[in-house]
Amino acid sequence: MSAKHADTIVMPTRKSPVPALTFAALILVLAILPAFFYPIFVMKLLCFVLFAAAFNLLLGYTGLLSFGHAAFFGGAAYVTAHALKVWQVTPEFAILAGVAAAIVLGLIIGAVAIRRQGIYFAMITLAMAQMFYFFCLQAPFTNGEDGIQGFSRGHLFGIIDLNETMNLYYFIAAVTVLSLVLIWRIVNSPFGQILRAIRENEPRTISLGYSVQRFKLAAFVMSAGLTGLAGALKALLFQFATLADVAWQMSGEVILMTLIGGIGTLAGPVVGAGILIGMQNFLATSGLPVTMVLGGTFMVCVLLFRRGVVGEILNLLERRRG
Amino acid sequence: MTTIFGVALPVLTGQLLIGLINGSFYALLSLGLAVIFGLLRIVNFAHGAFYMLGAFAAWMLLNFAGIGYWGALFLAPLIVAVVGMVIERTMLRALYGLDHLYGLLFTFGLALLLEGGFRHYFGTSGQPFAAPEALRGATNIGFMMLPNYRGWVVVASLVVCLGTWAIIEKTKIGAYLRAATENSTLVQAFGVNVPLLLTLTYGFGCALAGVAGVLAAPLFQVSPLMGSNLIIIVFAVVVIGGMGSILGAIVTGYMLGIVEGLCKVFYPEAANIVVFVIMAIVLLLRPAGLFGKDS
Amino acid sequence: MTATDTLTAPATVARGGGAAPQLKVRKLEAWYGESHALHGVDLDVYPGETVTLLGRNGVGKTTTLRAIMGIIRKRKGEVEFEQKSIMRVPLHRIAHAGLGFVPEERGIFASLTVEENLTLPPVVAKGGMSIEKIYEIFPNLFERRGSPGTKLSGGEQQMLAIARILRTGVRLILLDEPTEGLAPVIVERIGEVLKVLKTHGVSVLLVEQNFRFASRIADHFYVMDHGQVIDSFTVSELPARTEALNTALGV
Amino acid sequence: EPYRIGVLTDMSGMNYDLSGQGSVVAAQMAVEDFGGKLLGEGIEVIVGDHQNKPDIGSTLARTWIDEQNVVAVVDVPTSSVAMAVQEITRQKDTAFLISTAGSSALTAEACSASTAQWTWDTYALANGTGRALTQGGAKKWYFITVDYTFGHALEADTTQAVTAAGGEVIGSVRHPRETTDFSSYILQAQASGADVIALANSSGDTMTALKQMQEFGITEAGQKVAGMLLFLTDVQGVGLDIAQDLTLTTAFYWDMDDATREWSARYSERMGGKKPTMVHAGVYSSVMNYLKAAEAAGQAKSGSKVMEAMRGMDINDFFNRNAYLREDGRVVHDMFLVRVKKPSESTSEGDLYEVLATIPGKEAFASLENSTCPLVKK
Amino acid sequence: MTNNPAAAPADAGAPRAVLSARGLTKRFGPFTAVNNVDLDVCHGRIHALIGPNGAGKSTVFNLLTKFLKPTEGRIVLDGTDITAMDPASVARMGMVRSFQISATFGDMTLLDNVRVALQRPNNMSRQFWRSLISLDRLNRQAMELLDRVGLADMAQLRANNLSYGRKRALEIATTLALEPRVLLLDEPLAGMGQEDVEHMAKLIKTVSRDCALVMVEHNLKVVGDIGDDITVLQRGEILARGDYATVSADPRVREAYMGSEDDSH
Ligand SMILES: Nc1ncnc2c1ncn2[C@@H]1O[C@H](COP(=O)(O)OP(=O)(O)OP(=O)(O)O)[C@@H](O)[C@H]1O
Ligand SMILES: Nc1ncnc2c1ncn2[C@@H]1O[C@H](COP(=O)(O)OP(=O)(O)OP(=O)(O)O)[C@@H](O)[C@H]1O
Ligand SMILES: [Mg+2]
Ligand SMILES: [Mg+2]
Repeated sequence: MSAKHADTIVMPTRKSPVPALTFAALILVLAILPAFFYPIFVMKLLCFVLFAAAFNLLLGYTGLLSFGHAAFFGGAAYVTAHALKVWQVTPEFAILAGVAAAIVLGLIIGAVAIRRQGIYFAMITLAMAQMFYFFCLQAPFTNGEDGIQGFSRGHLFGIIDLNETMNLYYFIAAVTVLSLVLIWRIVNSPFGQILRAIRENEPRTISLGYSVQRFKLAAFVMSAGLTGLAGALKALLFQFATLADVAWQMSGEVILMTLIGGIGTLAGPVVGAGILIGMQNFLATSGLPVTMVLGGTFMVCVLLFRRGVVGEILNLLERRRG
Repeated sequence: MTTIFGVALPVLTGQLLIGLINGSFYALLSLGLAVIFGLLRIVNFAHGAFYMLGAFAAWMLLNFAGIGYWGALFLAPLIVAVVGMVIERTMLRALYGLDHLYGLLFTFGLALLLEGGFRHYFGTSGQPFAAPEALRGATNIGFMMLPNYRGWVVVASLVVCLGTWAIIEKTKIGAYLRAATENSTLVQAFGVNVPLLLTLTYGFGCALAGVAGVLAAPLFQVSPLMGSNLIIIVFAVVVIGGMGSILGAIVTGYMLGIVEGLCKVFYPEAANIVVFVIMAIVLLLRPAGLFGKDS
Repeated sequence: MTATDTLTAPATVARGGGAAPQLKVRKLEAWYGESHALHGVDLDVYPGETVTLLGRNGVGKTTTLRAIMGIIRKRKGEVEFEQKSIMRVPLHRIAHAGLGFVPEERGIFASLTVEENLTLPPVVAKGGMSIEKIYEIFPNLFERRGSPGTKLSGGEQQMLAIARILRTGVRLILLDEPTEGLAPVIVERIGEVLKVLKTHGVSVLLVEQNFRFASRIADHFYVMDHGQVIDSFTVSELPARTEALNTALGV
Repeated sequence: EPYRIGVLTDMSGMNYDLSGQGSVVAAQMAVEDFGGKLLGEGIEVIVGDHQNKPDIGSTLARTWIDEQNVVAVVDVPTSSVAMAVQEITRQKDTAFLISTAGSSALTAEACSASTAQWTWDTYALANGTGRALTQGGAKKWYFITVDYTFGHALEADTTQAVTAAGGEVIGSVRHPRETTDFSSYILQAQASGADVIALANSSGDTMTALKQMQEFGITEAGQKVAGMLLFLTDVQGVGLDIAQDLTLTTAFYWDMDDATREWSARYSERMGGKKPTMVHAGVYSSVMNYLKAAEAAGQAKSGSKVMEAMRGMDINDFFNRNAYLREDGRVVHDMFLVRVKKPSESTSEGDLYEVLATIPGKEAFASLENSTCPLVKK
Repeated sequence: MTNNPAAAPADAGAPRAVLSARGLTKRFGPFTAVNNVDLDVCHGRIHALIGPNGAGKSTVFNLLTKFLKPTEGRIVLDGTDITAMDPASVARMGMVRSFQISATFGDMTLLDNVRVALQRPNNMSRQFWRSLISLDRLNRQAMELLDRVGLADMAQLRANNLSYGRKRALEIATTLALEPRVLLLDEPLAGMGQEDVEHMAKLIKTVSRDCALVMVEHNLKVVGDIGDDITVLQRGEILARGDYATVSADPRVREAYMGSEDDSH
C-alpha cells in the first residue's frame, strides 16, 4: 500500500498536440485538395466523412450500433431539398430545417431504441429506419423513385452564390471541419466521459446516480443531428434527394466506413469514408461486381482488421512504444 | 371456379388463411434466426441469403441434375447446411468470443457477397420454378379456393417448426447449446464437443432457411434478391417474439403473417409497415418481446 | 449421505511409496497472450489425496488449474493423468479421461435452470453421486431447482458449481476457491463433502485462500509464488511450517 | 483524343438483366457498325456502374464529360439516376440518350434540349395496352397498383386510355413495393368480376403477382391479365407457363421481321445467345443515330446542336418505325401490342411473343398538347 | 468487541435512522426471497447484514437501491419516501452501493474511474462543450480517494489490469467519491488476500464515521470487529438482531449460519 501523499502524484491531463495537429493538417489538405481532385468528389467525400464521424460518435464512444442512420441522413436530405425547391428558402435555413428534421427523427427513433442494448438496439433502429423508408417511398413530396431534383442551391445568407463550385466547396469544408471539431469536443468532454462509462459498465454508471437513458438519448440525438447535417449538405451539393439515401444499404455503408477506418478513433471515419467512396468510384468503372467486392471487404475487415486502418496503425505505434 | 364461395365471412376467413401461409415463411425463417441467435449469439444477417440459396439450390438441382421438387426438398437444405457449416468452421468461429456486433457485421458482408454473386451470375430477373405435379391446382375448402401448394406450405412448415422446437426444448442438446453460448470453454471442459455442436447448429439454422427457400421457390420468383426483402421483416418478427425464444419465433411468425394479411384487407397502405409498428409498440410495452425473458 | 458418516478419517496416502501419482505435472508453463503467467510448475496428486495450492492473490493458482485442464491453450511442459499424457488431448475429451473442473467464477449458466445446470456435465464414469444425494446435501438447490441459474444467490451458485461435478463420476476434481462467499455452515458442509469424496477414492486438487479450511482437509500442500511452486509439505509438517507460511501468505 | 460514348448503367443491381452488359454490347456494335470514327477521330465506348445511386451516377457523368471527352451519355436505368444525370448533361450541353429510364418526367418539367428519350416511357406502355385491350372488348378494368408515385402515374395513364376507348375502371387496390404475397389483392381483383386485371407495378412485383395469379387460376377462369410495365427479361423470368396469354406493349421484339432478326442474331452471338430487350435495341439505335447526327452537325461537343440536327434527320431503322425526335426530347415511334405465347406455341427458348397490333407513335406517346416541358413552344 | 467506544447502543441517545425500511417483501413468482423485513440504518454506524446463502441479503440491497421493485413495503431515506423512485435518483440522493461481482470501468484508468463518480456531484456530467482538461480540478480529490484505498500509485493504469482484490478496492474508492450518506457494500472483502482484508476493514470503519453503512459479509471476524449492528437474515426473514455478541450467542444463528465456527479471534 502506498504511503505517498496524494499531492505528489496528481498529474494534470496533458494537452495532447495530436488533435490540434490533425485538424491543422486536415484544413491544410482541404485547402489544396481541389487543386488535385475533382471538387465535387471531394465535397461528396466530406459529406460522408461527416456522416461517418457522426455515426462513430454513437458507435465508437457510446457503444451503440445503429443500423438506421440512413433515416437521418436521407430524411434531412429530403427536407433540405424540399425547402430549397418548394419553400425556396436560403440554403442556411434549408440546412437547418434538414438538421431539425433529423433531430426530431432521432428523438423518436432513439426513444424507442435505447430501451434495448446491443444487437436488439441495432435491429430496432433498422426496423424503425425501414418504416421511415416506406414513408418516404409513399409520401407524395418525395416524388417516389424520381426523388426531389432540379433546384437551385441559392445564395448563402442571401449573398454568397453557392452555385459557384468553389464557394460551395469552402462552405462545405468549413461546416465539415467545424462539425468534426465539435464531435471531437463532445467525445473528449466531461459528457463524453460519462458516455464511455456507460459503454464500459452500465449498471455501475446507474448506481453512481446517472440517468443512463438520458445520456444515451442525448448522444443518439446529437449523432442524428450531425448525420442530418451531412445529409443536408449532400442534398445541397448534388441538388437532389432520393430514396438511395434512406435505404438500409446506406446505413450499412456508413457502418462499413467506420469499421474500415477504425471504430472509436478520431481519424477513422475520415479514412474509412475516403476508402469506401474512393472504392465505389473506382469500382464504378472497373467492371467488377460492386456488391460482391463490398461484401467481401466487409467480411475481411471483420475477420482480420477489426480495429480498422487507423486503429491498426495506432495499435502498431502503441506496441512499438512498448 | 375461382369466385369465393360462402358469402357471409368469405373474404375475411380467406385472408386469415392466406396470412397463415405467409406466417409459415416468417415462422420458418425467424425460427432459424432464433436458433442461431439463441444458441450461437450470432445475428445471422445472411439468413435471407441462405433462404435464397435454398431456392436456387432447388432450381439448380432441377436444371442441372434433373432432381425434382421432392428430392430438392431434402437435398437443397442439406446443401445450404453444408455451405453454412463451411462458413462457420472457417470464418464465423473466429468471432464467437467477440462483441455480438461483429457477428452481425460479418454476416451482413456475407449476405452482400452471396447476393451479389448470384446477381452477377444469374441476373436479377429470377428463374421460374414450378410446383410439383401433385400439388398443383386448388381445392375448394368451403369458403375459398385454397391452392393446394399453399396448403402444403402450411403443413410442412408446421411440422418443421414443431419438430425443431421439440428437439431444442425437450432434449439435452438444447441445454448444451444454451450453455455453450454462455461459456463454451467450460462446457467443453465438462466433456462436450462444443465446436462440432456449434457447427451443426449453424448448419441446422441455415438448413431451416434452406427449407423455407425450397418451399418458396414455386410461390415466388427464384431470384437473388428474394431474401434481402424478407429478412428485415423477419428480424422484426424475431424482436417482437423475443430474441432467442424458439417458441416465440414460431408463434410470432404465424401471428404476424395473419395480422399482415388482415392489414392488407383493411388498410393496405400500411401493410408494409404494420410489422414495424407492432414492433415499436411491443418494445414500448414489453421491452423483452412477447415471449422473451427479461434480461 | 449424512453428516455422521462423513467424518471417517482421511485415507492415508503413501507418498513417495510404490504408487504412481494420479496427476503428474512437470515444468508446466502457460501464457495469457504475451504475458507469461506460469514459469514451470511441478506437482503431483496421488490417488485419493486432497492437495491444496496456497499462495497470495495473482500468483498463478487459478492459472495452474486452467493449464492442467487445457483451458489455456498456450502452454508448455508435461501433464500426465493416470500415466497418460493429456497435453495433446482435446479439451472435450479431458473430462472423459476422468478430470473434473470447478472454476473460480463458478460458471453457472444463466439460461439453464438449476436442475439443467446440475445435469449438464455428461456422466463420464460410474460412481458419481445421484441427484437425490446432491439435493440432500444442498437443500437450497432442491428448493430453487426450477429457477434460472443466475437468479441464485452468490453462495447458492457456488454450491451448484461444486454439486455439478459430483454427479459426473470423475476421479480427480480441480476445485478453485470453493468457499468464497459461502456462509460458515456451508463451508463446513463442503469440508465434509470433500472428506466423503476421499473415502470414495476421489482425489482433489484444491486452490484455497481460506487457510483454516484448507488445513482441515488437505493431505498435502504446495505453496506458489510468481508462477512457480516454491514449497511443498504434508499435513503432518504443517505445524512446523506455520511460521514460514505466515510470511509467505500474510496469514 | 477520341470521342467517348459513356454507357452509364447498372452492372450489379436489379436492372442488370434488362440493361447492363447488353447495353454496353449494343453501344459497341453501333460504334463498330458506324465505322469506329466520328469527324475523323476514333470513338470509344466506356462503361460506368452507377450502382443505382444518383450521386455516383451524376459524379461519374460529370467527370466523364469534364475529363474524358465523353460526348454522349447512354442508357441510364433507374429514374432517379437518370434525372440526376439529366441535370448534368443539361448544364454541360452533352447529349443524353436515354433508353432504359422510362419516367415521363424526363421529357416533361425536367426536359432538356440535349436529351433524347429513345425507347419507351411509362405513358406509352400503359396507354398502348389500355387502349388496345379495351378496343378489343375488355371493358371492365381492375388495377393492382404499387403504392407510390410511379404506380399512381401508371394507373392514371392507363385509366385515361381505357376510358377514352370506352371502357371503365371498376376498382383498384394498392400494394406496397416489393410485396412477397399478392394473394389478398388477387382475391379482391378476382371477386370484382373485371374483364382485365391490370398490374400497374414493375419487375419483381409484377412477376410475383403473375406467379400467384396462376395459382389462383385467374386466366383459366376467363379474366385477362395485362402487364403495364414488362420487359422481355421479366417474361423469361417467370416463364411461359405463367406468363402465357398476358398482354403487354413493347417498343421492340426481336422476331418481328428480317431486320430485327438480323440485328438480334448479331447481338445474341456476342451475348452468349441471349435475346435483346427493347432497351438493348434502343441503345444501339440511339447511339447509331447520334453518331449520324453528330456527323451531320459537324460537331459532337454540343449535345443540343446534335439533337437539333437529329430533328431534321430521318431516324428510321430496324428499331424505329415512323420515328422522329420531338422538341421535348421524346423519340416518337410505333409501339407494338403483343401477347405472350403459350408454352405449346413456343418453338424455341426466345420465342415468346405474338405481335397483335402496331400502335402508331402518335397514339402511343403523350401528345405535346398538355406538355409541361418549357422547351415546347405553344 | 467494537473498536468504536463512541458508538452508542441503538436505544441510548438518539441515533439518527438515515435509512429505514418497513415490511420489505420481494417475491419472484411464487418464491418469496425477502419477507417482511424492517431495517434501520443509522448515521455513523456499520450495519452488517449476515445470513446463510440465499437468505436474501443481496436482494435486500437491490430493493434498497431500487435495482429491484419491492413487492410490498416502504423505504424511507432521510424522511423521503423513495419506494417508487428509480435507481439513479436514489443514488443522487446519496445512497450508493457496490456490487457483489466487482464493477469497474475496465478500459478507463483508475483516475478516470474515480473522476466519473466525482463528476456528478460537481455538475460536470452534461458539459459536452468543455474540454477534458476541465476535469483536472477533480484530480486532487480523486487521488486522495485512490490513496485511501492504496491505489494512488496505479492511478494511470487501466482498471482491467488490476487483480481481483484491487478491483474491489477501486470500486470502493469510486463509491466513496460520491460522499454517500448511505453506503451499501455487498461482500466487499470476498476474494481479497489476508492483508488486504485488514486494510479494507479499517478503511470501512473510517468511512462509516461520515455515513450510514450497510455491509453484507461472510467474514465473521471482520463482522465481529467492525460491525455495530448486526441483522441476521434467514429465508428472507429476520432471524436475529443486535450486536455481534448477542447475535453470535443465539443458538438459532449458530445453527443456521455460523455452524461450529469458533469465534476465538
Ligand atoms: N485472463 C487473463 N488475461 C491476462 N492475464 C491474466 C488473466 N487471468 C489472470 N492473469 C494474470 O495471471 C496471473 C496469475 O493469475 P491467477 O488468476 O492464476 O492468480 P491466482 O493465484 O488464482 O489469484 P487469486 O487468488 O486472486 O485468484 C496474475 O498476475 C493475473 O494478473
Ligand atoms: N431475480 C430473481 N429471480 C428469482 N429468484 C431470485 C432472484 N434473485 C434472487 N433470487 C433468489 O432469492 C434468494 C435470495 O437471494 P440473494 O441473492 O438475496 O441471497 P444472498 O443472501 O445475497 O446470498 P449470498 O450470500 O449467497 O450472496 C435466493 O434463493 C435466490 O435464488
Ligand atoms: Mg484464482
Ligand atoms: Mg449475495
